Amino acid sequence: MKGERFCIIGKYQFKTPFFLASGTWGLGDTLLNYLNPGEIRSAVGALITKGLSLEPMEGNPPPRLFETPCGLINSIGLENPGLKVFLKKYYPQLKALQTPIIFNLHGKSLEEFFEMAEILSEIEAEGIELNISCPNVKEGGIAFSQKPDVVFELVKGVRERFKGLLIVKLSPVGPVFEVAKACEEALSDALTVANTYPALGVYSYEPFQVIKGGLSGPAIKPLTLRLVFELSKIVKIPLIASGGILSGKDAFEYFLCGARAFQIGTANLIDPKAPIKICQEFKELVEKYGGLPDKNPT
Amino acid sequence: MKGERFCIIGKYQFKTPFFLASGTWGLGDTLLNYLNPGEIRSAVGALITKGLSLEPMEGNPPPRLFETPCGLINSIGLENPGLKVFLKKYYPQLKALQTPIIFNLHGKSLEEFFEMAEILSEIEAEGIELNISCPNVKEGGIAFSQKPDVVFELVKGVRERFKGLLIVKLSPVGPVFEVAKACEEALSDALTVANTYPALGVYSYEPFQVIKGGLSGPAIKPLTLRLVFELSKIVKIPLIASGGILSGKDAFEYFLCGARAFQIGTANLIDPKAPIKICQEFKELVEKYGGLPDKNPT
Amino acid sequence: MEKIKVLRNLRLSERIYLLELPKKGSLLDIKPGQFLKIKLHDLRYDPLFPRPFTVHSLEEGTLKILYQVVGRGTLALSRISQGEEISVLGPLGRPYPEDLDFPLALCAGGVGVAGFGFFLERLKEELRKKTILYYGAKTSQDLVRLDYFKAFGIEIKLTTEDGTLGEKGFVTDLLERDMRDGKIKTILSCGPMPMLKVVKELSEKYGIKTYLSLETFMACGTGFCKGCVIKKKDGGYFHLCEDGPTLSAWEVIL
Amino acid sequence: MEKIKVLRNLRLSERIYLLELPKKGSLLDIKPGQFLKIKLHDLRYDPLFPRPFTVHSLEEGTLKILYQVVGRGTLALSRISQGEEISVLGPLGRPYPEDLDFPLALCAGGVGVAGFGFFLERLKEELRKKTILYYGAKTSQDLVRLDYFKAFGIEIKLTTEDGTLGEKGFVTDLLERDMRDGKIKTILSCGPMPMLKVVKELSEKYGIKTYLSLETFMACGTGFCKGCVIKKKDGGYFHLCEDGPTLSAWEVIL
Ligand SMILES: Cc1cc2nc3c(=O)[nH]c(=O)nc-3n(C[C@H](O)[C@H](O)[C@H](O)COP(=O)(O)OP(=O)(O)OC[C@H]3O[C@@H](n4cnc5c(N)ncnc54)[C@H](O)[C@@H]3O)c2cc1C
Ligand SMILES: Cc1cc2nc3c(=O)[nH]c(=O)nc-3n(C[C@H](O)[C@H](O)[C@H](O)COP(=O)(O)OP(=O)(O)OC[C@H]3O[C@@H](n4cnc5c(N)ncnc54)[C@H](O)[C@@H]3O)c2cc1C
Ligand SMILES: Cc1cc2nc3c(=O)[nH]c(=O)nc-3n(C[C@H](O)[C@H](O)[C@H](O)COP(=O)(O)O)c2cc1C
Ligand SMILES: Cc1cc2nc3c(=O)[nH]c(=O)nc-3n(C[C@H](O)[C@H](O)[C@H](O)COP(=O)(O)O)c2cc1C
Ligand code: FES
Ligand code: FES
Repeated sequence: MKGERFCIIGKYQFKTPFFLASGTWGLGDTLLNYLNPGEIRSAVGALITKGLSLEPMEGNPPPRLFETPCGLINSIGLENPGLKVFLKKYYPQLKALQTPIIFNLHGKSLEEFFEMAEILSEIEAEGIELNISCPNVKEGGIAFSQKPDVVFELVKGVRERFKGLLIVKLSPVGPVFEVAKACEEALSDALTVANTYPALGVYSYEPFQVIKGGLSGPAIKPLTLRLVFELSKIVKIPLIASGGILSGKDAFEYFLCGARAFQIGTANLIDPKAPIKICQEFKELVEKYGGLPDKNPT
Repeated sequence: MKGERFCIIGKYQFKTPFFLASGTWGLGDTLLNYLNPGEIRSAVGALITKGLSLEPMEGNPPPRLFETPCGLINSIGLENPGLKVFLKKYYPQLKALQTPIIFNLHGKSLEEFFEMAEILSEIEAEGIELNISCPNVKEGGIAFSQKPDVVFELVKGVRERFKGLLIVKLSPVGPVFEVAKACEEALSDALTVANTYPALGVYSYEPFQVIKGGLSGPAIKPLTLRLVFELSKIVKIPLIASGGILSGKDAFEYFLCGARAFQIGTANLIDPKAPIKICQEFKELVEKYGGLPDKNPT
Repeated sequence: MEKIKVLRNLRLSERIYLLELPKKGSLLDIKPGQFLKIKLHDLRYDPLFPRPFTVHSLEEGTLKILYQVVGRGTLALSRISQGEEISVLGPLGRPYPEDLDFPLALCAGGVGVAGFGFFLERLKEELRKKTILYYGAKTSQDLVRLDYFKAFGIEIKLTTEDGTLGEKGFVTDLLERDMRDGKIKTILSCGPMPMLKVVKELSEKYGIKTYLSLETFMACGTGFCKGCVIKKKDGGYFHLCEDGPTLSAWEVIL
Repeated sequence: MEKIKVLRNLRLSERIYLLELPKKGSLLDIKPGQFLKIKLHDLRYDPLFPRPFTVHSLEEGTLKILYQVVGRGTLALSRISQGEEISVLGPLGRPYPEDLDFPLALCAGGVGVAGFGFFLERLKEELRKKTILYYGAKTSQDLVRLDYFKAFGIEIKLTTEDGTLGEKGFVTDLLERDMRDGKIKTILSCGPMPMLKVVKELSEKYGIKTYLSLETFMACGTGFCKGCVIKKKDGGYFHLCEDGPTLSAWEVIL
């Protein structure tokens, strides 16, 4: 591969540009049942934790999932044991994998985000991904993404408290471009483009019942591909693609559109070995095209 | 069917709630090769013309189409012969079908929209659908949808000039809810929810070439379903659903979410007999559930 | 997931099929009550997710899945021919619980009977004698694999809703009669949700230990997505793919 | 679309298949050069659109489609068995043009040969004698249906890129030789785009009337979507499904 530059983000270097997306590999306790440490080290550049909040969250009542044509609506509602329990119970095992761990954080307020940033600063965590885009919780979540000035405050505040890798995960809806610029100005190291799309599934007709949640998977790839393409012209910080990456070809297309790393999300749910397959296919494509072609947007 | 109320829009009544969506049945000249007049009259409530502009438009260079997982990106670029030629060359045949014709209009400026509204007022056209949401043209199109105040001016101006059925076709991106409210305030009779989603497909890697266009089909149904659901709580005027309706079940779900009529778009491309099939399936569902259930959002 | 060649895909009745796969790799470790997920190999993304299926039998060198065509995924599976490759992942989930007291009632609705085959294959001969299979379906042709089940030498009680085979009515009616008579110590039940709700009610009414093999849509089956939740009686949720698919009837809210 | 039962789906080589359908309904009106679109019936939305195929033959009471597996849609089609239902719509597009002067060169690359079968079936005996089929492929096994084509009694010139059958090289090399010699009055060509570009160049160079059967992705095939455009030399666009698929080489920009 013509220089592995593409998996450098800020001052951080990753062994591969493939990160496991938040919420799509559990809390880590069952990961090793399906991928061995060697596989993880060779295919996975970083592990992005399930969205963690200051206090434990029980998550939403069922149904939490709804399959759509080539997509998945999820409404997990950020079920998680809370940052502190996570650090005690799950983090040690994950650290042993010698693969960078990025903490996906969800706060109901700026203060909660700041408190978590301080905790993570203390333990010298490697990275934070700010989740300002979860469509499945009432407070915080996607509401943040609608206000570029609030996002600016948030990122600036976290930046002051946390010196490691700082990523903001954008919502694909709302004033995306303005929010992206606000993140860049507030010195975010990179942007994840993007979280799931607000969606709805009708799961019962009589009585009429719906599931509201976020859409992921191949269905959304053309939408997120366009966001990456447009954002790469607007901001200079690296973009991490997240949306419907199921094959090396998908990642390659995101690369061509300007992404420098790739998150594997829904693909992990379909097949826990997906990261290995995708990483391999990507390498083959890079070889086939004789190195990564220069970006040449039209 | 328990009252056919659902296919009344404003003061207009339609034989069925199924309309053929703009741009998905050509200009009308080849329609009768695939559907006979009897089929059209029995299954189709209204025919919404291809997007028409004041002057003829050549449309975009190829490629104009890109298939995605369960979706289609199109970048036709509003190829059309212009309103005047359409009225002379295509309209007479369509009128003979005795099915309401709704003119889908695209203007580069408010003035262009107003001029077309005047022309259609003169010939006493039955309806107009304002296309303020085409993602495939440089001027006008989706740019309008980003500014609720401009949309208000537009709809008000057209309303003043045109007394027939006035529908605004929303873009699914941008400040959708604000734009919808602006349309309602400016006395639009109904809203079409929604046009295609801005999307991108990579069609060549070496050289890197992309197609930017609008995504339609089953992939977007969960997204537009959610828009209809949310909008039905915000505006009182009827909503016409457009997005991934391929079966009677799809239409039924849109109905449950608050839509009162349904546009068949991509489905026509797959099978020109789709309207008949969808209309029939819908009727069977209505019968199965013993009439249309009352809406009961959760 | 592991690629595997289909040995046979047999149509047993209008909608019920028997899929035979070679026993190999991680599939050899599977235990009764656990499940696999199966995906077709055809470059197509709809349906997007593999479908979960209980192991029906692991005798005779083959692994058998008993399945019913209900939608896109199972329809596509039903069209797979011998020799074609599919992908499987498993074992997933937990085996049936071990604290079963006998006499044991296996209560199945429709293809819910699938997992009981494998269970009986591994059950000791003397315990089989204290096991009764209650097996109900809409109509006689949906009562499949009867010879196979008879060969275990267990007592079998059949019901059909239309009375075309066995007793006419619901399988839970038959079960309740025997519960009332105190004939049963534990119930293991699998079938459609309305049936399981009745079984749960009965188990509470008669105070008989009962386990239910439940279903939800599963995106991952591996504990990754946290989507397959079933409400716990005392708050919180079970994740069916990790904690189940078989749960104590008394601990869940259906 | 019309439902129709597959009579046979025969594998001719590694990637090339012959699909046989009963001749019925609107399919009886089809003319050489026109096409059908075909969709599978399996509740699955990926791929979303039917795929277009030229009619290869309409002899012997059956309609035959000669197709190559290149992606999801054709892979799925290749797995259809006898007796299964598919949906077809047609005839679509325009027949081959009528102003063909003879000697006529049919120049085919790979499965581009498909439509020429039906064309020859309908061609008058005396004109067949003045028709030469140039048929090239990568390797010998991709040159299919040779006996069928030989039975027309026409002159056939084969090429393979690896030299395993016929002359080694590109089919257009052979064609150019005969064009240069003034042996040919009209060319009808179908095959991959790079080949068609060469044919177009040659036709301009030697001033020989040439028609190309072109391909684009087609969403509708019925003139509804306006997506299948090919640039016209003098401005504007052809819609390939309505104006084509066979267009004059001199009128298009490829
Ligand atoms: C642990 C486990 C083990 C299982 N073991 C077996 C087994 O051994 N054998 C077996 O046959 N099955 C088994 N199942 C069930 C099996 O997994 C499902 O039948 C299968 O996933 C269905 O997939 P499908 O694509 O065919 O149907 P889908 O297309 O997913 O549809 C499933 C059903 O839901 C209905 N449906 C879908 N959407 C809606 C909607 N919006 N509103 C109303 N209804 C809707 C469909 O009509 C259909 O009836 C098991 C399930 C689990 C969780
Ligand atoms: C009028 C007409 C008549 C035809 N007649 C015949 C016929 O008689 N016989 C026949 O075999 N074919 C014929 N074709 C071609 C046939 O329709 C196509 O081969 C078929 O539609 C392919 O569908 P698919 O789903 O198998 O492939 P797809 O999955 O649609 O892929 C098609 C090809 O494009 C490539 N591809 C897809 N996306 C990309 C991308 N982003 N970048 C690079 N490459 C990509 C794929 O790898 C593959 O090679 C005809 C086409 C037309 C328009
Ligand atoms: C079941 C599920 C749970 C998720 N949980 C989180 C989460 O906790 N935090 C977050 O930022 N994103 C979450 N996501 C979003 C994914 O990380 C990813 O950004 C998104 O699914 C799009 O990528 P994909 O199409 O590859 O899945 C979740 C997605 C799924 C499907
Ligand atoms: C090929 C194509 C052309 C279209 N042209 C127009 C148009 O001219 N004007 C317009 O308002 N919408 C146009 N649309 C949008 C459709 O009318 C419809 O709103 C959209 O495709 C979503 O519905 P669907 O998923 O059912 O196709 C077009 C869509 C397609 C696929
Ligand atoms: S199905 Fe994903 S956690 Fe159970
Ligand atoms: S494919 Fe739609 S107009 Fe030709």
